[in-house]
Amino acid sequence: MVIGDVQKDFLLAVEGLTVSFDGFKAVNDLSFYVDENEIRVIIGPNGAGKTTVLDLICGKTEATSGSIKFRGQELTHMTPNQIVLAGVGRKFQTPSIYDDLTVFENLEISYPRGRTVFGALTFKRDAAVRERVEAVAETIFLKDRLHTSAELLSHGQKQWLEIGMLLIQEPALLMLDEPVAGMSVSERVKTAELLHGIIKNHSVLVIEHDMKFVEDIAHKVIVLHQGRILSEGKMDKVKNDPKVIEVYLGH
Amino acid sequence: MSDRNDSYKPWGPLAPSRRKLLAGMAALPALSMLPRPSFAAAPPTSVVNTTGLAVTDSEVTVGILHSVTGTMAISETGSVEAEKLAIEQINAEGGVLGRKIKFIQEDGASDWPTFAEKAKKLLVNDKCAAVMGCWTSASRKAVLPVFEQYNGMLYYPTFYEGLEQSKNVIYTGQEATQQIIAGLDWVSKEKGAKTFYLLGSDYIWPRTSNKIARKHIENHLKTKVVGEEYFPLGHTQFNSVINKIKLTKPDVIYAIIVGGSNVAFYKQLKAAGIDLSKQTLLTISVTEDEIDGIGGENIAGAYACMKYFQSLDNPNNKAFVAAFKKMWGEKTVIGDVTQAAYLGPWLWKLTVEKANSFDIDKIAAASPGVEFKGAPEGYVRIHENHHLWSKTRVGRARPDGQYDVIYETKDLVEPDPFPKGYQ
Amino acid sequence: MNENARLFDRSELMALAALALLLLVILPLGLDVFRLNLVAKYLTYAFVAIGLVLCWGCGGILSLGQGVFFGLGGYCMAMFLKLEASSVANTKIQSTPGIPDFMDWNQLTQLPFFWQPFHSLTFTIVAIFAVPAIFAFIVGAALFKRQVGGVYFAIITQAIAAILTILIVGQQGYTGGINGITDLRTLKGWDIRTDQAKFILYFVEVAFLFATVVAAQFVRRSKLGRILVAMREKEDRVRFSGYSVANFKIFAFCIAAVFAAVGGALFTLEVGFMSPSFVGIVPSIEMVIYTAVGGRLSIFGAIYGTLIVNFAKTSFSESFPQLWLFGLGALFIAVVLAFPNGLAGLWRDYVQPRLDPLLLGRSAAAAKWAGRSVADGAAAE
Amino acid sequence: MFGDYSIGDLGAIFAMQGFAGLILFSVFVLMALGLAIIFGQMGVINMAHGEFMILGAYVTWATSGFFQQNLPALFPGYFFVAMILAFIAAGALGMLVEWALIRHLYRRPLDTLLATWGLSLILQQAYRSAFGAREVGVELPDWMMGSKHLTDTIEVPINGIFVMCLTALITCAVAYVLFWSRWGRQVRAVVQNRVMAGAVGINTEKVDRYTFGLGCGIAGIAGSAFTMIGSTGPTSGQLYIVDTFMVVVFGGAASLVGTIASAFTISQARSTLEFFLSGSMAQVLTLLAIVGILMLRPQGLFALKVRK
Repeated sequence: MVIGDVQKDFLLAVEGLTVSFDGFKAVNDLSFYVDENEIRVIIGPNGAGKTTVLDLICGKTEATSGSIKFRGQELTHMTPNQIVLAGVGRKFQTPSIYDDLTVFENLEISYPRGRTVFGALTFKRDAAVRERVEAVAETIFLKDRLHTSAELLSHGQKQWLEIGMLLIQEPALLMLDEPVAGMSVSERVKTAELLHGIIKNHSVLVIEHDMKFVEDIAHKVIVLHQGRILSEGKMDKVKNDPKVIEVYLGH
Repeated sequence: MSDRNDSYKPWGPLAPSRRKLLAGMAALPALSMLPRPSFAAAPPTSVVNTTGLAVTDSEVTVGILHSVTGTMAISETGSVEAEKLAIEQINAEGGVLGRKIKFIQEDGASDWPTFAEKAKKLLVNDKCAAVMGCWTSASRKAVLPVFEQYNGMLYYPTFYEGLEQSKNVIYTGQEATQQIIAGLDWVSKEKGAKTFYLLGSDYIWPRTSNKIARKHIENHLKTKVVGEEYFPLGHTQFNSVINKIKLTKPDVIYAIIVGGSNVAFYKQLKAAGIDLSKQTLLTISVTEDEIDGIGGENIAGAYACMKYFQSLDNPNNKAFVAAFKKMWGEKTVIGDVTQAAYLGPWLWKLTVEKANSFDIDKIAAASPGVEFKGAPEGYVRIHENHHLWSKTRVGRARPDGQYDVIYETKDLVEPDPFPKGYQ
Repeated sequence: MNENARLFDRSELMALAALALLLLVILPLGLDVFRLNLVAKYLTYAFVAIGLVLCWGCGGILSLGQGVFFGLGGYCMAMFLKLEASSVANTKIQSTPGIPDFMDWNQLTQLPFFWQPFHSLTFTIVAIFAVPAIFAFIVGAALFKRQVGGVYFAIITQAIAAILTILIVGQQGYTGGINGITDLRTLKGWDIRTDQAKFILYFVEVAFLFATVVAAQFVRRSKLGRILVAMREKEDRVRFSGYSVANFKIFAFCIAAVFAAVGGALFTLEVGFMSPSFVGIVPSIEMVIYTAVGGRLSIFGAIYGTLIVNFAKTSFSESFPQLWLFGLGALFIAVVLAFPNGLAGLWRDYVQPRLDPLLLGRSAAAAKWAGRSVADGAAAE
Repeated sequence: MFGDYSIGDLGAIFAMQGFAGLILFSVFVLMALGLAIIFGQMGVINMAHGEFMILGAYVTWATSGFFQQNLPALFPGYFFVAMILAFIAAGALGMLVEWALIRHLYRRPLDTLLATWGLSLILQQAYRSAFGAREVGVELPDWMMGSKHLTDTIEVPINGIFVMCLTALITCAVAYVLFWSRWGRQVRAVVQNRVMAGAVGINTEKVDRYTFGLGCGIAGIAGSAFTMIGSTGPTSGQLYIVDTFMVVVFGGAASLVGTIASAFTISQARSTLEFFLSGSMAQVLTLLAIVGILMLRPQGLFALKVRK
């Protein structure tokens, strides 16, 4: 079920992707394509394989078979850090930041310079770094907390910080795993605003449960169920798909 | 020259109450007036101590340096006990050159650098006139440069691999050839042994001893070694080698296994159906001390070859065993090394009296030829090479953990730490 | 907020000065040569402890095999010194003069090939750094590239320590066996056994120690240091921020190995011998204890921890040999349970807040504590 | 090396060598089982495992002394009593340790390793103070020593058979407890999702305590059994540490089958190598091989592949 023009250069092309854990196929023959500047949302019930798909793309889990092409580059045999260098950034489900470091240092670590051992040893915190970190901090509403220990941030702020850590990497594809989970209403509004700002010049792959939020941002939606695509397309179409209603939205 | 060393604690054992302190001071002159057996008056300190050792008119300090903690504490406890007994007995007889022996005990903690550190302390800080100590070869090797550099005197009690000789050490245990050759000759003659299987823990003493044994077996007895094996210290699984022994059926199993491995080895040997009343096993590493842990019933029938057994039947030994048990308890057993450790203070006393001086150089020079007739093992004499002339004996293990002495060499065996033809 | 530019911040500079005062003035003046030599021996372990601060404290990589590297460095040094001590003149009673005594006892008649280069001091010095670094690189590369970490890494390093000990003990013709390499005398003709030499060596060692402290501090202050901390906390996050986590771990492990090796080499010089009893599991874990007691995150804490535990061991084990192990065990449990940041943590939490007002004046101290960033806090721990 | 022997001899030797390997296998399983439960189910590294084994050995020694003194008629059977007592003693101590020490450290596995090392030092010194520095000899009833003649050349040590039966029995019991009993289900529930298990009404603290106790108790039985083949002294426990850990890690910590398979592999490799090489080299080579294989397959032999 190929959607769109086959000839077109996709940003991300996933084809026949399968992974099995001791015989259990968490992701089963999955294919989908993401365009440049597209916002794609993956939804589905628990255990549908959503997070596993992100794991596969960013190299955390090795695929059993299938291919993942990013701008024509095959990702399945690359190490996680090579994938990042290729331009894929990923945010984890639970906020994954460094509690013992300050906000500034958290962001600085993601700054795309000095990523080798000796690069890191000789890394200098120069004006360019500082400006960039401050700019990103402003975007994620943490400008006045730059020198606070990350562990003192609220849950929502931690989520923003991790998003900021992705932004500073300047990835071509952002993958976000439940970016608004566990946020208060006001934080959620702010996050939506943040994401809307970001996605203007990024391609984004999002996992989210919050339907309101999904409707707000999604260009296209994929519904996963038991490792397979149940339905795919615009939110309106998916929302009215009887199969989807049965396994997911109906609950 | 100072007569008092800061580290002295002449009042040490007395309680700090004023009355007792006074009593102690009053007792001191009386102490020096105790009867002394062989000489009328103690020679003046300035004569017998020209190098600044810790010798006063009434006291002389020696060091005891063994492990009382760590893995070696098991083995070294007996040596400490024997040395303390000897010192007490010497003091009861009036001391050395009219001076009471006071000892400073240091713990080597089963750690070789600690031995070196403590040896240096005993020599440099405490100025000990002699040190009784060390057990393993490694600890002796660690302290040897210290004794040579600071010119101290070490009395080393353990049977060991030889290949060493020092002005600053008296070796009161047997070196390898003394212990090994007589035993092999005996087993070859008495048992008609033709084939030998050599076993050992994997370190220098068993390896060197087995090397000497192999040379003797092959070159002198013209018989055969059918296997030679080493196990890491602390090894507990011997089934494979026991199978190999069953396969090769040697006339003699020659075992130099030490420490906890012994227990595993003899228990597994017995469990595998090797009956030591039929299969000859000769060991040079299992003393009565080790049998305590192995269990007499597991090793009964094995032969051990060394210079001393607790069951030795002579008046010296009877008195020694009785005194030892009186001091350290009825249940203690006395092994070869314990007895050798007991010789240390006595040999030193005899040498000092022969030299009429505590000076290390004079003791080192006077040592050769010093005789000790009261040794539990019988008469011993110090050789020019600072080892002891001693008899070698073969004992057979009884189920109660003692040995029956069944053979002893007719004459004293000459110590030969650098044996020609065995290197 | 320009802490990146300076290698040591104010409180660390004070700690450095205090340490220099202690090691360079107080101890040499207050102790006789014998005690000073003891301090020198303890300080050699401090090199290992500093390495563990980087590798374990910052990077979260617990190695239970640091004794291996201590031993490798020590053996390299010992091989050189032994060859010098085994001149033909010194060894003429041997059947093969000119080779180390233990080789002669084991019927070797010529020097094994891997001993040959150790005639050269230059080679030896290079080897002290290179051999452990290469070994650590191989072990680290094999394990970290496959994402073996945490407990598994600890157990495997422990097994490596066991293997190396058995090998050294078993191959006594080449290594001196359980006795080790003993009776080392001179370094390029300079007798290292005299009191004067010990005195000089002590200062040489302290110089090395400060060099190591500076090197370790440089690593910690660099972005690499922060990445190590980040890795300890959220390894995946670092990986998916574009870093090869394995390479950073290998680096931390290698540098800890090199520090340990320098300590080992100095140990050989100070004590005059090297033996497999420093390679095994027990000494390796003891070295971790020093670090834990001092504070696993603090370079200075590690040095003090090493000194204090060793002093306690020496004096306590003399007076109460029975109680010593109870004390050590309890100390260890207490540190892990109640004071995970060790002495340095106690100092930071209880002593320094009281000390600062005295030293800095009240207002300055208050300002300092109010504006104190956590990065500073972590660094000063 | 086989030139001089008849086929029959060789057959007998290979049979006995195989049997020696099986005994070693049983010993490894006994040693590793308790540790595998604690490590696999709780993620705790118990460096004091060897000391728990030695506790079992000392209990056996004390029981044997008690029977000799007071109940000489029942002496042949004392060993069974001793094993039960060893289990209880080591298990009780284990639960105490869990309560006092381990439960504070579940989030810090590396720290459990250090804390239990401290514990092992304390236990060693406690044994030394209580039982003396020397090794104690445990006297065994006669029926347990000696061997059974199968043919003229093949002899099988009885204590070897005993250890093998004991191992089989304990393995089955552990498997039953972990996989079929209600309690075992609780343990596995806690392992998989502590919060959820707590939420559905499982007392996770109690489960932890009993799991740790069970692991230590099995170590106690192992120690009791080892009095038949090894030594009992304050520091004997340390001899077993490296081997035990290697068995557990090599097997893939979370898996009971893995532990058994790894014990089998290592024991067979070791005993075969020992036959052709010296004991030292056999041990070095086996350890090297394990480290090498772990580098290639870090998750161990039988780890499940799951989403981390």
